[in-house]
Amino acid sequence: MDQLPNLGREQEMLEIMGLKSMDDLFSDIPKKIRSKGPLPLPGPQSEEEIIRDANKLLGANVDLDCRPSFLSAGLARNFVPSMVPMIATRGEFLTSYTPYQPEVSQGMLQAMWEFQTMISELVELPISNVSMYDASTSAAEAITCAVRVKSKKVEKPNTVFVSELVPPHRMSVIQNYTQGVGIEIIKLPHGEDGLLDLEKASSASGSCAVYVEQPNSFGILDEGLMRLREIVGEKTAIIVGVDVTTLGLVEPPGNWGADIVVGEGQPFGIGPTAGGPIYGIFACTKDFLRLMPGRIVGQSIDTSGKTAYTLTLSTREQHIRRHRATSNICSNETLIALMGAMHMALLGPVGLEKLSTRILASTVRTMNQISSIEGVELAFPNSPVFREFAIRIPGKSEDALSHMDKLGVTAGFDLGNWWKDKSSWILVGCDERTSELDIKALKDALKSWVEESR
Amino acid sequence: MDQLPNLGREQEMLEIMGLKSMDDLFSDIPKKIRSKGPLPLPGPQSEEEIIRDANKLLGANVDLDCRPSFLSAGLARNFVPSMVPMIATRGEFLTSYTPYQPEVSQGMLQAMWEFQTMISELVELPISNVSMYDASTSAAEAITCAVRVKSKKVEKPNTVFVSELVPPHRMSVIQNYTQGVGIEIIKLPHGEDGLLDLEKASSASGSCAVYVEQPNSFGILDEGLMRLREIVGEKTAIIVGVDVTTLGLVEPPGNWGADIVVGEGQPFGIGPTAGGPIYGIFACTKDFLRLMPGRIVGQSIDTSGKTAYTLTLSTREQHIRRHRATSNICSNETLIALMGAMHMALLGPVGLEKLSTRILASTVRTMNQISSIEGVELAFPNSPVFREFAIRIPGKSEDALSHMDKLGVTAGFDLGNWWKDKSSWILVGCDERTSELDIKALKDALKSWVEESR
Amino acid sequence: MTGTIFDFNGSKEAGWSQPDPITEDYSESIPPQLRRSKLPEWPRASEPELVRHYTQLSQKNFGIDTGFYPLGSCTMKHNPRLNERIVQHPGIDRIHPLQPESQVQGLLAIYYEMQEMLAICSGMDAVTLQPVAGAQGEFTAIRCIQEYHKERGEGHRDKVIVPDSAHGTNPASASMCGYQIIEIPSAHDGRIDLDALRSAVGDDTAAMMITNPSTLGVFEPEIAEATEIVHNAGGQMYYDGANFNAILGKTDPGRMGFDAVHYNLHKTFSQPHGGGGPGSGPIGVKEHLSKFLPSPIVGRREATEDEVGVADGYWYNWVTPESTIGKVQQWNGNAGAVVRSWAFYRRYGRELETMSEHAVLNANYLRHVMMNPDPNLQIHAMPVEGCPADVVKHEFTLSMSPLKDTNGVTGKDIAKRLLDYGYMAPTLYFPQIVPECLMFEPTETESKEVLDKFAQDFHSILAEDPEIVLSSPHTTPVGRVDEVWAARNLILRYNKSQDLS
Amino acid sequence: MTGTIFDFNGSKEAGWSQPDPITEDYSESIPPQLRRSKLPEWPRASEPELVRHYTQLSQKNFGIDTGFYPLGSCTMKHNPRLNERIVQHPGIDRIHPLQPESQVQGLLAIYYEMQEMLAICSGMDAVTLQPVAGAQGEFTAIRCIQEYHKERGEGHRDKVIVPDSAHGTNPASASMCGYQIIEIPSAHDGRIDLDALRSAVGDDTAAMMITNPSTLGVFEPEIAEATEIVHNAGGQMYYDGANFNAILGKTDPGRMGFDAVHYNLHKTFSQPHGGGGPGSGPIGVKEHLSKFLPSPIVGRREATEDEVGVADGYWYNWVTPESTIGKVQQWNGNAGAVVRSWAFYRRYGRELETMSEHAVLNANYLRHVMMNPDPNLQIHAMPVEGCPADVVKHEFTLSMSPLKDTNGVTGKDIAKRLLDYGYMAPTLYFPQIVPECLMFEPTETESKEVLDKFAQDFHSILAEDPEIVLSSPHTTPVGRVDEVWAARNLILRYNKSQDLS
Ligand SMILES: Cc1ncc(COP(=O)(O)O)c(C=O)c1O
Ligand SMILES: Cc1ncc(COP(=O)(O)O)c(C=O)c1O
Repeated sequence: MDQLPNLGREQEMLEIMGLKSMDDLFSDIPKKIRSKGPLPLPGPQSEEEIIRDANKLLGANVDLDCRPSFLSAGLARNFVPSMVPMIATRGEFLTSYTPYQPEVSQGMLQAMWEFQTMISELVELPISNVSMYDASTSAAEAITCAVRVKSKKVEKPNTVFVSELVPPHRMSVIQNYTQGVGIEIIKLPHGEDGLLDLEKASSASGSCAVYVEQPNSFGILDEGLMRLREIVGEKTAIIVGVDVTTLGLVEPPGNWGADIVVGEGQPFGIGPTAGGPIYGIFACTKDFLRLMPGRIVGQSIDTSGKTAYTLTLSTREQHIRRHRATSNICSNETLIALMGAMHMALLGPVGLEKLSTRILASTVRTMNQISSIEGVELAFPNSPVFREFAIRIPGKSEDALSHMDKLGVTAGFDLGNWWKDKSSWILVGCDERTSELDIKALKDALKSWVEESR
Repeated sequence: MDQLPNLGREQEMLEIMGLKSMDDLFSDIPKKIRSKGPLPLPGPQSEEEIIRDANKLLGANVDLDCRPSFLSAGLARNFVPSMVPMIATRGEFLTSYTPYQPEVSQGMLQAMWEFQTMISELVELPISNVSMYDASTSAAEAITCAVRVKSKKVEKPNTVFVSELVPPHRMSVIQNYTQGVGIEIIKLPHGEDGLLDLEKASSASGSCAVYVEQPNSFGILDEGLMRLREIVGEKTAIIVGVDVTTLGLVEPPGNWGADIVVGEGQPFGIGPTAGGPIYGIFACTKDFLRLMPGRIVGQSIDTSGKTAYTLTLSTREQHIRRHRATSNICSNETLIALMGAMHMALLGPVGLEKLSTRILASTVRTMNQISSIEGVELAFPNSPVFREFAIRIPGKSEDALSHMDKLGVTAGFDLGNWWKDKSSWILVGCDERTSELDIKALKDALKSWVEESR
Repeated sequence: MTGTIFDFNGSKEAGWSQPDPITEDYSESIPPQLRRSKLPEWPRASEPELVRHYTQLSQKNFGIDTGFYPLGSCTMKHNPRLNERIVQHPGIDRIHPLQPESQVQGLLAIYYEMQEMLAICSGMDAVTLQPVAGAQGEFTAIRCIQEYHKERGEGHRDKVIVPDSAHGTNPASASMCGYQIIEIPSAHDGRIDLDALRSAVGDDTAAMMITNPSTLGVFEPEIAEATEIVHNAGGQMYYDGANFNAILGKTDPGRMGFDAVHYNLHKTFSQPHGGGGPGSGPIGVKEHLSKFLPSPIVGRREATEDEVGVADGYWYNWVTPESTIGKVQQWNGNAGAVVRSWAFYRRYGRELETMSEHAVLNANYLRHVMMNPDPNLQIHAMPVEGCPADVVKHEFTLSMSPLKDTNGVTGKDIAKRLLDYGYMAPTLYFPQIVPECLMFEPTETESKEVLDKFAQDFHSILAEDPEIVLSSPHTTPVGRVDEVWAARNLILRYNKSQDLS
Repeated sequence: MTGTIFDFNGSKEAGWSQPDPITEDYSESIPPQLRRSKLPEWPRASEPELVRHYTQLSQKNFGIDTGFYPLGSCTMKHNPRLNERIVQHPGIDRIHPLQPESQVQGLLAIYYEMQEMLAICSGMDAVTLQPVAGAQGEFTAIRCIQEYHKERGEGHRDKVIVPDSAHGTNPASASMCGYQIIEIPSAHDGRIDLDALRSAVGDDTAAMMITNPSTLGVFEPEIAEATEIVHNAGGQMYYDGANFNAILGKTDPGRMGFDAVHYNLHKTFSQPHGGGGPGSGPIGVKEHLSKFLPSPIVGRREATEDEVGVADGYWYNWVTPESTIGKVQQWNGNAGAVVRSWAFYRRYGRELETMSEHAVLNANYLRHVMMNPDPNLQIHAMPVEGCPADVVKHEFTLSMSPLKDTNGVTGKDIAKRLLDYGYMAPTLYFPQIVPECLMFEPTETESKEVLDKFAQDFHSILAEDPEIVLSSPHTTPVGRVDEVWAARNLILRYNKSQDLS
């Protein structure tokens, strides 16, 4: 209990207040709802003991870096420069709250304003907020935002078309966020080649929005998406979910008509960290500004005309607009966005391009190597991919993955978990750190399973 | 080369200076001594690659915490609270230099002044400096300091008596620091029981100083040292090397006549870190103040009378007094002393006492358990010990230690390395983290060796 | 003055060093039309420049580490460094949420322990750690309640009741589920007006959302009665656990009769707020709601012989609740926050009760010393209590109305002036039912000396020349910031300062 | 104002939580007389109080991270965070120097690589990493030279020659070995006066200690001649490597004819200086001195089959030089600093040459812009160069004498005024041969923009009302500190403020 500076001084303080015992402080809680006896929990531990236990527990986990790992599916095994966590955890950043008092929060405010600029530049849209919880809630809130903005102006109000390849966990988040407010979600089909069926996509015209992903959940970069604007017309919002690490090589959606771009920011700033804290990015055109979710920082001036930063457009937010707010988001992921900003700034444009190139090279290399195994087939051999690709194997993915796991290779994700009919598909995820040795280990392991399972 | 902000801007800068090429900047180096061709070293690496290599290399080391370890011999397997490295490495502390400009260095100066106070309280002497390199250089410089102060006033100038049990590596440092200036070092013998031979110690009377250690290198707490003052008389300086972690239980030398107390500060603030950076403490009475080594911080005032801190008594130091300086020390171990201050402050008096108690309990427990093994004998069964104790085993320590190493136990230190006649002695080091399981592992391992080697 | 990060653009070569790509012919693999034409205008900076930039920015930011942060309702307690140390472990930092259970037994064990602990402390039956913030916890719980009503054929219940002192996220969250909000006024003393509640409930009541102690810091003595009223009408009771720090071990929402609760791990369990997040907002529910919880949660069974796990004899596994609402976050919540909170919890164990005692002790003490100034001081006008009560819990409100009436100094002015004294301001103008409201929450991690000094400085401000207070702050990195200017000019990014309004 | 740490003494129970001692009867094991009677008056503080205390203290401290730090001769370059990350590894932090070689192969491999690299860069034959600071490196090398002379029967050589521009540690170190110091004056242009040297050397010359480029930043063109003079007299040449940052890959002390050299890893290889240390001062020597090096150094041989090591085919081992002087530090040097420097070195590899080029580029550029102010500026008096030279190396000196003569503003005043502008002051009044000397070393990690701005601000100061400069600093946490008061009153610890003078 090293956190209690007044331990042992309770009486002294109580006396000053004219009270007798700690119990007096809880006299307002009716007896019938008072707890009986102490909490049925173990006693306190010292730091030393907790670290011992933490090392035991966390040490029992198999981390991604300790062996060849090809697991991605929306979260990156990245490399975060050492500076990032060390500077971001400076107490002034780490232990501050939402900057309600801008005069003593200029540091975080400016950093977030710079973050907004970097995201804006990254996706080529003029506006970015300060972060969403993750890629999925960002996608979901982009959809509700688009409906708010568009519903009154389109033929198909409250209707949004969503790519059928949006992975089920994200789809579930979208459903939770849209079911209550009466938004109808209609799926957009993809063809045999994994590309969006552009012909059928025209049915989305007149709806509030379409939501597609680039690359999609099979890692496919879909050139056809660039024609979406012409297909759905001017009135329907185009929302694109991106893998931010593609954008050193791939044209950002802002340049081909996207109104809102969302995505997982995690590759910039923080490790996969078991799924969180991570952060979603949310960028849009000015049409969505006043109905978008999340915190926004604006430049301003102080009483002497000096440049200063402050939260702005707060009237959209729950603490002011309450049930008419554009979102319920309050705590967001600022600190992780700060880490993202640091990472992006370190990379610079040149470093971003190189990062994208490295991931692309690993992906192509791994794909070429794996697809040469007899019996293993690329699910979409003719579509360009980034970071991930799907293979079909002769047998159950579950068995193959567990076989390879025992050989010390985390070989990818069993797509049967997402789609029942794909129980012999594996999603293989590559990244900038994938090495020739990793690829060889994967190839050997997969080969050995194919051979054994014959 | 992420550290060079002007990379790619060389020409621009050269032109402003009216120069043509980088080579112009080195035109003043005569041709005959210019290097030919690039440095014969590998090319630059990225952070990512260096971390990979570092993990490989450092991961190949067997760290003390991953198995039962009983290695101490002057350096502690300690526990450092998490706060300590995290706050001490704040850039303002980490990347500052010696506080020559007190106006912008108040933080470190105050922290060091507080450190001086805590050391002063710990050993019960009024003055402490800001750190020495380590316990050994601190001991060595205490001796030269004492000679400077005392030589003109005693019958045996330039003569210092040193306990024969001072470990050879420290003895070697002392010799290097004293040989040139003509100080004669005479050894003080210890008896069969490991205690200082007080009778013979009276020969030190009239010399400049005696240097003894509490506990000594066999871990023995020697009550007799408390009579040293009466034995050597008022004129001879008493210098005591301490294990700082004893001082929650053991009377500090300042209370029984020591003039200078030195010791290894490492248990407070930093892990054993392969032997450095660590820090030596140096505390003394006011008689030694003006001839002592190292930096000292004093309280002062600024122009408006406000309390401020500054380096003081700098005229003792090399940058002012040059070859007449009291020491050549310039860079010291301030940052580690800062970590020490944080650790001491967290412990508080109560925590210090508990720490001492834990170490004592482990030592006694381990000793009782180990000495019950048939064939294993305590070297000094009747002397009180702290942290360490010496055992005699039936065979060569080298063999026993290597046998136990293979069983996964780092069982202690082969005293044959220090003293040839003790090649069947092992120094077993315990600490606050020694667990029952560790002790059992040691006991089993030692037993198995004793049995096998029969 | 620190410039912006975009001032770093001197070196065209700048870009973080990375290993070269694997040798492979990938040049053709992106169709030309898809190729990015122009790289983003990110800064081109070296590491030294960025370290200094962000260090200098941090120096213009106030955190708990730098000073007292009495921001009411936000529980700005000390964040132990232990927690930050533990999450550096690769066993959390380098873990993918889709790894097989066998690879993450340690993490699952921590999740399980946290689920159990939170259930015990709140008197609930089941817990999910998935929601990543308090607001998302609210949303999640309301979604569960929604599905519960639907399953019972009561899908027509379309109203959620919230008191007017409720946090903004409560109505916003319910509204995002499609509910209509019925706001009921508080009684004059800030407590629930039971009559107002009685007349608000009905056949259409899906739930009531409430926090207890309230955002006024007052424990609601008639909470059991309120619960009964809502339950009798067929509604569910939702507990906003943001104020959980006040009552741990003393009472719990289960005993009070609640059906669902969210926890703000970043408040009660000290996950650092990091300038606005991340948070973590697990929810606990009673048995009847548990099958709707988002998926997955963690279960455990006895381990078989060849299952090593974390060597406690158990095997931990992901479990999908029977009628799960699915997912609210893509993965399994903010695992990093959960692990930090676990470390925090372990530090107290059953003494979480002592923690709450000290939180309440400090709040009452601060209230006492603030309300009892040195009688020799020439104070312009003392504030009045936002809510009269014998004791408060973890926080309390003061109304600055008397001062405003006397010399025009508002709550906001006081707040700004406190910044000059090296404090963060209290929560301002919330809850809105207290005029000129300042809400103070000292937390258990502030010493008596800090509280005494704060009260003393507060009194000094009250005694100051109003001109000084009105024009404050004076010693902060920038003066009072013009929020209207910001909203009017909308300069939301660097350089392209086109008018977006 | 931050109080002192001893203000935290409210809670008598405060004390870091620790596990309980092993159960054992140890109560009798310390003789009663040896028992401590009264615990030290250490602070009684909680973690929150201490985190805030030290955070607040840090905010009153200036580091490279917070601003430009042109402190000449100290090479205050950026400290990459990578280095700090690596030393957190238990494979360095939790290693005991007495572990058997088989347990520390990785550490030995790093030591070996560093020994080799430093030997290559300096043109030396053998290197020890044991000395923990530059001064200790000097001392160690002089001890080796001393033993060398003794072994050759020339123990009578009892004098060490140092130029008057030498760093104070040079004469101090030699004097600690028992040598007499012969100080020779520099020539008017700051270079070695060869004639003075010729008349200083003799039969009694043990060594000469010198740094090149000198502390004036000037490369000594006649260094080979100087070396020859000393060698001919039978003396050894010692190279103070504090200025190594200027010449890596361009020349080396080996080529210049030196016999021994120390490196300041904390300067050239960016180990952070931490408010005055730790440092690391390895030395390199030519073959004939190598057998005297302190023990142990690291060697390597081919690994046998069952020796796994670090899987590079080698086995690393500690080696004791034949006639070793023994130990200068208790263990094997500041291993943590060595590992940091290794990480730094790896980042450049052979491009350490580029690093030096940029250090020199920046120094010359800063000198150029500082000496060429905007002609429209009303500057009271421009400084003159401390040492005229076409190009300088890593640092340069300016003499403020003209200004002092004009309006009484001294170098110290300028230094203090620079603090107001957010800079650390340059090195003041060193070397003493330049009157009113300021010594600037920008290092390679500062951008052109920072250098331009610094020059501009420097010129502004020269143009300012002298009153402002004389009474500076004005914006620092405290005003100009009275050093005389400190020395007179000698308050060297809390509370017991008895007069110690
Ligand atoms: C009373 C109350 N409820 C709910 C919330 C929302 O929690 P979060 O910010 O984690 O979304 C807060 C946060 O400030 C709060 O104070
Ligand atoms: C030229 C010169 N030599 C020697 C030293 C001494 O080095 P250290 O401080 O590491 O002992 C310094 C340090 O300032 C120096 O500048």
